[in-house]
Amino acid sequence: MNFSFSDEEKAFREEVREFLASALTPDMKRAQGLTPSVFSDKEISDPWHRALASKGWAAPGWPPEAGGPTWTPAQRWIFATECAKAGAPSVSPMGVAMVGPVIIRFGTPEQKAKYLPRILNCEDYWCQGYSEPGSGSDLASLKTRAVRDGDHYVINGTKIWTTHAHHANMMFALVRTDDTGRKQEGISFILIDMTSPGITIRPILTIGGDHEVNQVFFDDVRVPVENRIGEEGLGWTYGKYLLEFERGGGIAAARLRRGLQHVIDMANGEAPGQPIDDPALALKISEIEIDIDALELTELRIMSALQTGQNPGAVSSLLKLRNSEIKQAITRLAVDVLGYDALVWEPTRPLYGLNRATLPEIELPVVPEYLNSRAFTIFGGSSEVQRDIIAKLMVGL
Amino acid sequence: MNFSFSDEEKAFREEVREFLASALTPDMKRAQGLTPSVFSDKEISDPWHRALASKGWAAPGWPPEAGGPTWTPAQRWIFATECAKAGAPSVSPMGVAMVGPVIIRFGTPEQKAKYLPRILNCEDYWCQGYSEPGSGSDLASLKTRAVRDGDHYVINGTKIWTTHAHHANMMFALVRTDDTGRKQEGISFILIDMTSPGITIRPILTIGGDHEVNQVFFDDVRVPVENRIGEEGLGWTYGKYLLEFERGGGIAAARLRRGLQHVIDMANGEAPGQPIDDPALALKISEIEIDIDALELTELRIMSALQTGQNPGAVSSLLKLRNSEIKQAITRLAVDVLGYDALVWEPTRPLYGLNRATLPEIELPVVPEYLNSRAFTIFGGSSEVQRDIIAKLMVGL
Amino acid sequence: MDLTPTEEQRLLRESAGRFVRAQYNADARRKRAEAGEGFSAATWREFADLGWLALPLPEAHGGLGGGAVEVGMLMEAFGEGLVDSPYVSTVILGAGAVAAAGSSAQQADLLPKVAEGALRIAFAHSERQARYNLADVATHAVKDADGWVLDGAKTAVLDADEADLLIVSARIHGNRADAKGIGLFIAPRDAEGLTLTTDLRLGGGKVAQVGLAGVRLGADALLGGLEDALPVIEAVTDHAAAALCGEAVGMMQTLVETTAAYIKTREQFGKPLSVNQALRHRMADMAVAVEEARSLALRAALFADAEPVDRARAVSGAKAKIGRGARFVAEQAVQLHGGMGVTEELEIGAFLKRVVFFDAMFGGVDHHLKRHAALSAAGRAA
Amino acid sequence: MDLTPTEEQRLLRESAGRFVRAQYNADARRKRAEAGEGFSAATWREFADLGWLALPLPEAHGGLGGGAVEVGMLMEAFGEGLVDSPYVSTVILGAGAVAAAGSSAQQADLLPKVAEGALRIAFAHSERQARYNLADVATHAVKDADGWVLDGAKTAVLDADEADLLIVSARIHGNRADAKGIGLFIAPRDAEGLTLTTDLRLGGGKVAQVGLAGVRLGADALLGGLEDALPVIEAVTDHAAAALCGEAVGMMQTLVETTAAYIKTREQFGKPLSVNQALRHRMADMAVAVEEARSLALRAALFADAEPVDRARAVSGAKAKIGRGARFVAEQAVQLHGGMGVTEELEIGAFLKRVVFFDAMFGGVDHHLKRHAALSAAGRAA
Repeated sequence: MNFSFSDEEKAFREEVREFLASALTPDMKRAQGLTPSVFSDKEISDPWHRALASKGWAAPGWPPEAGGPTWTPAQRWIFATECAKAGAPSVSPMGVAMVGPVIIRFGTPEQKAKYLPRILNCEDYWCQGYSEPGSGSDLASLKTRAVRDGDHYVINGTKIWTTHAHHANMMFALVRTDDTGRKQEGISFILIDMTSPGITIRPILTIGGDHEVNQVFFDDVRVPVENRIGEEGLGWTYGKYLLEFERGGGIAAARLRRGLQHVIDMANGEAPGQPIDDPALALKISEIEIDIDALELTELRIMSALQTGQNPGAVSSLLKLRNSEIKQAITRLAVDVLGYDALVWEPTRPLYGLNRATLPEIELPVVPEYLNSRAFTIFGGSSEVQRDIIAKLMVGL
Repeated sequence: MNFSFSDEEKAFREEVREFLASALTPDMKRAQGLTPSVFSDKEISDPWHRALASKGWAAPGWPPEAGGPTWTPAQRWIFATECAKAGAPSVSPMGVAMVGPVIIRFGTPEQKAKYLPRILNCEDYWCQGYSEPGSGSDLASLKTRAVRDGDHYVINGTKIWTTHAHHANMMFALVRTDDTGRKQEGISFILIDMTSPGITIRPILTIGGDHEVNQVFFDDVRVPVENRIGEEGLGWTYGKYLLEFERGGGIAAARLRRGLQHVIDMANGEAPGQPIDDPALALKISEIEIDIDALELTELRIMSALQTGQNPGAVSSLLKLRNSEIKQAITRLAVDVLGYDALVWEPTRPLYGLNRATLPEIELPVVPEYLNSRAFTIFGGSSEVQRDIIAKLMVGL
Repeated sequence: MDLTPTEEQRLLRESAGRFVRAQYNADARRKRAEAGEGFSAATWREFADLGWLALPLPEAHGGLGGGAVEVGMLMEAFGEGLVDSPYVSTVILGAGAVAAAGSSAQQADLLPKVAEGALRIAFAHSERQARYNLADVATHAVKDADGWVLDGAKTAVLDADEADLLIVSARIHGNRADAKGIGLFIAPRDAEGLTLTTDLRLGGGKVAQVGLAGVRLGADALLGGLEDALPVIEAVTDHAAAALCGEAVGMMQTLVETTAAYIKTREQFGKPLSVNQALRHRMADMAVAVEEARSLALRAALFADAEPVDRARAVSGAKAKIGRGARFVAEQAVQLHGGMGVTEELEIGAFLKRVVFFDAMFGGVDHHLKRHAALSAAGRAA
Repeated sequence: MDLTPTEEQRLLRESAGRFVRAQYNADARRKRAEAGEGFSAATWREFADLGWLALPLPEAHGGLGGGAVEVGMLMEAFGEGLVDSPYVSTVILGAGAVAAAGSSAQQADLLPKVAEGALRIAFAHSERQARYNLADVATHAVKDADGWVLDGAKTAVLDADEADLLIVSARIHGNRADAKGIGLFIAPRDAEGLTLTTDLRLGGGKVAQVGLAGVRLGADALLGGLEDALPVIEAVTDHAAAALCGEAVGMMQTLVETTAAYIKTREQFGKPLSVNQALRHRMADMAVAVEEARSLALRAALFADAEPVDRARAVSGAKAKIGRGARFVAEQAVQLHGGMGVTEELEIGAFLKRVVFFDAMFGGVDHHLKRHAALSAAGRAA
């Protein structure tokens, strides 16, 4: 057991820090800091994605032949942690972290050759077509149909909660190609060009006032059969593979710590709520800091297990659950520190485009972020689903 | 709407206070204060019961013909509240509050004539034979059998959690007289003389170290058929009627307030944990005090509804749930105030019989009471059962 | 002792409920929000016609002499429908201050107009540095031969943009957080040197920061001629907090009902969500929170005219526990609505925002717990 | 960075687990309790033979030079079986103080005996009025020509009745809560004027109040000749708290496993209790609490030899959160066991008692949160 990084790891950390010092511009940091939504806007994440790509760091989880940097688990942890500490935007996960691994694992050589470089270099912007209005946690009940017509599928139906559909030129989707068997069977995994005729996008505003998600309608949308991943009817398998990536969570402590620091910074300033020398606030900050310490050490334990080739067990639900709960605790505390400034509702978006507002800039994202953060315990497997999984896999119930 | 007591009510309150000032001796108060178990010991509750009986106040809920004082709901509230404030023992509920109402409602004239005066005057001491080792919340699954043999039932089986069986000379019990139909059918309600041959009692110590409950074994115990209440096979109906009384809860705020005052008194003294001027303790006391305020006003709302002939609705589960949770919060806080004195485990019982102990007398019951109070959310319908009921009756789920 | 409503109270509560259900459904609220209009003058006149504006005002000046209990009932109905009216700012805070501290002339001048719906008054007291300490007033008022001159800044002034008058607190003498030496001044909204920075308010309505730069007021602008108005400020603030507690109860009630209806009908895996015991138990806890809030809001109202320390303890107790309970209910209502809960498509989010407003107004849970403990300290000493 | 155990650590953990499972089942514990016997001398010798007593002691004096991580692993195994040994009092506190502050002669004299199992040492530091403030020492030591004279009283001294020596803190100079001027003294348990009032300890073992009335000790009784021993007291106390955190993790683990087994098999209404989603979710939260406790206990051990402020923050963070988590797990284990949970018939209650002991020892949740916040204040200032 060794609680410090090796010389190689320290050298890598230094390299990451140097890269961040030069590539992460003050404008990027400001824009990310003023982003109250869950995902970074495309106009924030794209430049950062390109900067990473130019360094060969855009796709940490990919194998070398696909353009991944072949990092150890420790390096991935260091990279994510340093990026979070520095306040870097997040790269849109739909390409690199979601559809990318599916194409790498299940795609044809042609699909790999076509899509992976465009993901890596930020030429395509992807969105995810999984949820439907009636499906909720019961994803397999999806109804959007793809009917074979020659060498095309003709797609009809609707997807909801589609993050950044209004930015995306590509969607990966689960569609129903057969409804005669079990509902999990007869689902296929398909890649859809978002510029295809017959697609309409309806924005859905979040309670924080942000346009992040959408409903997407398909009206006789024709998609070439070659856009199907793997076999027809096995889409559920591919989709689950991807969800495991989505739920992984993994390296969140550093980002939470930055969020808590934002609360501390506000409490040191003029925000008219609880000041930093309020003992009750100090205790709450400590509670959250300790929660983050626990999460971070759990992450490091998992990272160590991966590093030594061991299976860390069924911990991704635990990480997701605690990350989302701690995030919500931080945003709630931030609202307490705002005091009466929480009453001011700024509807303009993006916030980083505002030239002047009644509130100091440091306070601007707080209330929208609190509101939007309610989604953390709902999307990507609600906390209720996570508790079901934990009871089953960790407690054996 | 009127938030003060009427002149008549105030006069009654004065009468209660005067009675308490004369009838409640310092020894009774001390013994009750040093009682860490849920029920008062027989040697504490009996003298108090007799004092009340001599005043005609032993059975507040009984009709006048049975010897009840014909109080209004407000008078009952005032009486219970003043008794709690004064630190009076509780009267054993198994007779007056449990089997009494059943006999009054469903008993024969002979049963009424035989048992009610003996309950009222504290001549009989009752215990309740409902739960069995296998039954838990599923009470109707009980297996203790009563087989008819001439003008007797012959009883075989076992009951558990029998409070004060070791003090009681009578038991009211649910026994199975038929197992051919639904499990709720075929249960009969029967009165058992505890001195009958074939009864053995096994003490069960609580985690607080108290002998309060027992397991009772029946080995060919013969009970006259005239000891059956109502019809054979309808015992479940009578038993449920009684449980509604048990769950009522009703007037708990004053007793909780006295418990909180005990914590405050300790925190004003030499207990080596959190002192009264610790701001964190002050906030916790306030939180609990506000919880009690809410419970008290809910009790008063219900009392007002009863007083004006209205139906207060399905609130008894709410009162039971909150009363038990607040009680546990108080006992937990008391342990915090004890600090290092919580380490000292005093095994002697009764505590009021101790002449000297390492701990100051005010601290003696704290840890046993904390431990025993875990039972509050388990017995008389667990908190889980109460939440099931609240969801059903108050939310309509 | 009888906490059941009188016949009169019952009728008030029912008529308010009917009005709100008819006029404050989600569609109407959305339309008003999209039109960007403030509170409708027509509705305000209807409030006046229904007697609601006169409700707590003294009978001597066109009021009905109702108490905090009646106000609480009205507010509960408002909460059920998320009514975004300037009722609290004008009637409870503004007119409440006039009724509590105004001279006979000031009362006779202003209160009947409020009761008729002809005058709106905003209450400009809080300052940023005060952090909810009601005695912390840096705005100062200097008297000269012509009257008063006010300089300073106020925050979190509700509905100032549509008010005719502002009641402005200012320090006449003493240091910044002294209990003594604070006056309340009647200032026209369009007084020279008085500037408003108005924003949308979280959960509905508007909120303003008020700048005061050499604002000249007449010698008679000082409310009741009173130079020690802190007790008045504390009283009207407690009354307003109690009123908001009543409103919060109504909001919580609607959230529980809406959420229960949702999980009973929304199906997943072929069954309604309500088959999940974890959700049913959550809703049981939400229902318990509503009942506790109902009791404490009523308790705060019942203590509204008690001794100041008893009033303050009752109000702070209610504000703290309802603040926490309302947050729990609203957040869980969002959670149980799943994805739909975190959009502006449902009303749930609007309720959550109003709950956050409620919690921030006059101080949050920690502030009121601390105030409760401080007010209780003497009683707990050995 | 590698937080997986080394081969050596793995073997230690496994052998401890085996030992505890074999010797510390419920029946054995109950028999010992009923026999009223203290900790068995034979088992203590076995501890010595297994190298556990030597584990954290310096190699120069018969120790194995292990660290807090190894101690934590041992303690976790102890916790799983609710071992009630004087390990913490003798090895971590008593011998720990000697190892940290003793002169070479004192170390050479005492530590090998501890490692061999031939000497037990209790640590008498806490005083009633201190309320967990480690600097608050009223017991005083006066030097004269013959050595030292100690007067005062100590509380919560673990396992003093079977100890050969006590390490007693006493104030040599300064005022009651001064950081400076505290010494640690080696006192034979049978020293004249030293009295023990011994009680059963909540959760197993014994606890004593120690009276010191003119206790005469030699001039060489002062540990390491050190007159400013507070940093040593803080360090060994933090080490002991970290060790108890490890033990608590083991207890929590057993409670979760036992409770899971119970609700899977106990039937009600013809189905196992585990069909209730509310219970499954409760158990999920309990399992999460165990994992968080495991991480924080390890973290406290990893920081055991860091800079004092970092060590103290890590330990207080762990103590606070594990204190809360262990209470939650133990109370819910009782709850989910229903009626059986609140009797002495099952072991669940014994675990709950030990959890209360854990929480009270060295200060509870509030104390350690406050300490964490105070230690963090400088880093949070603007």
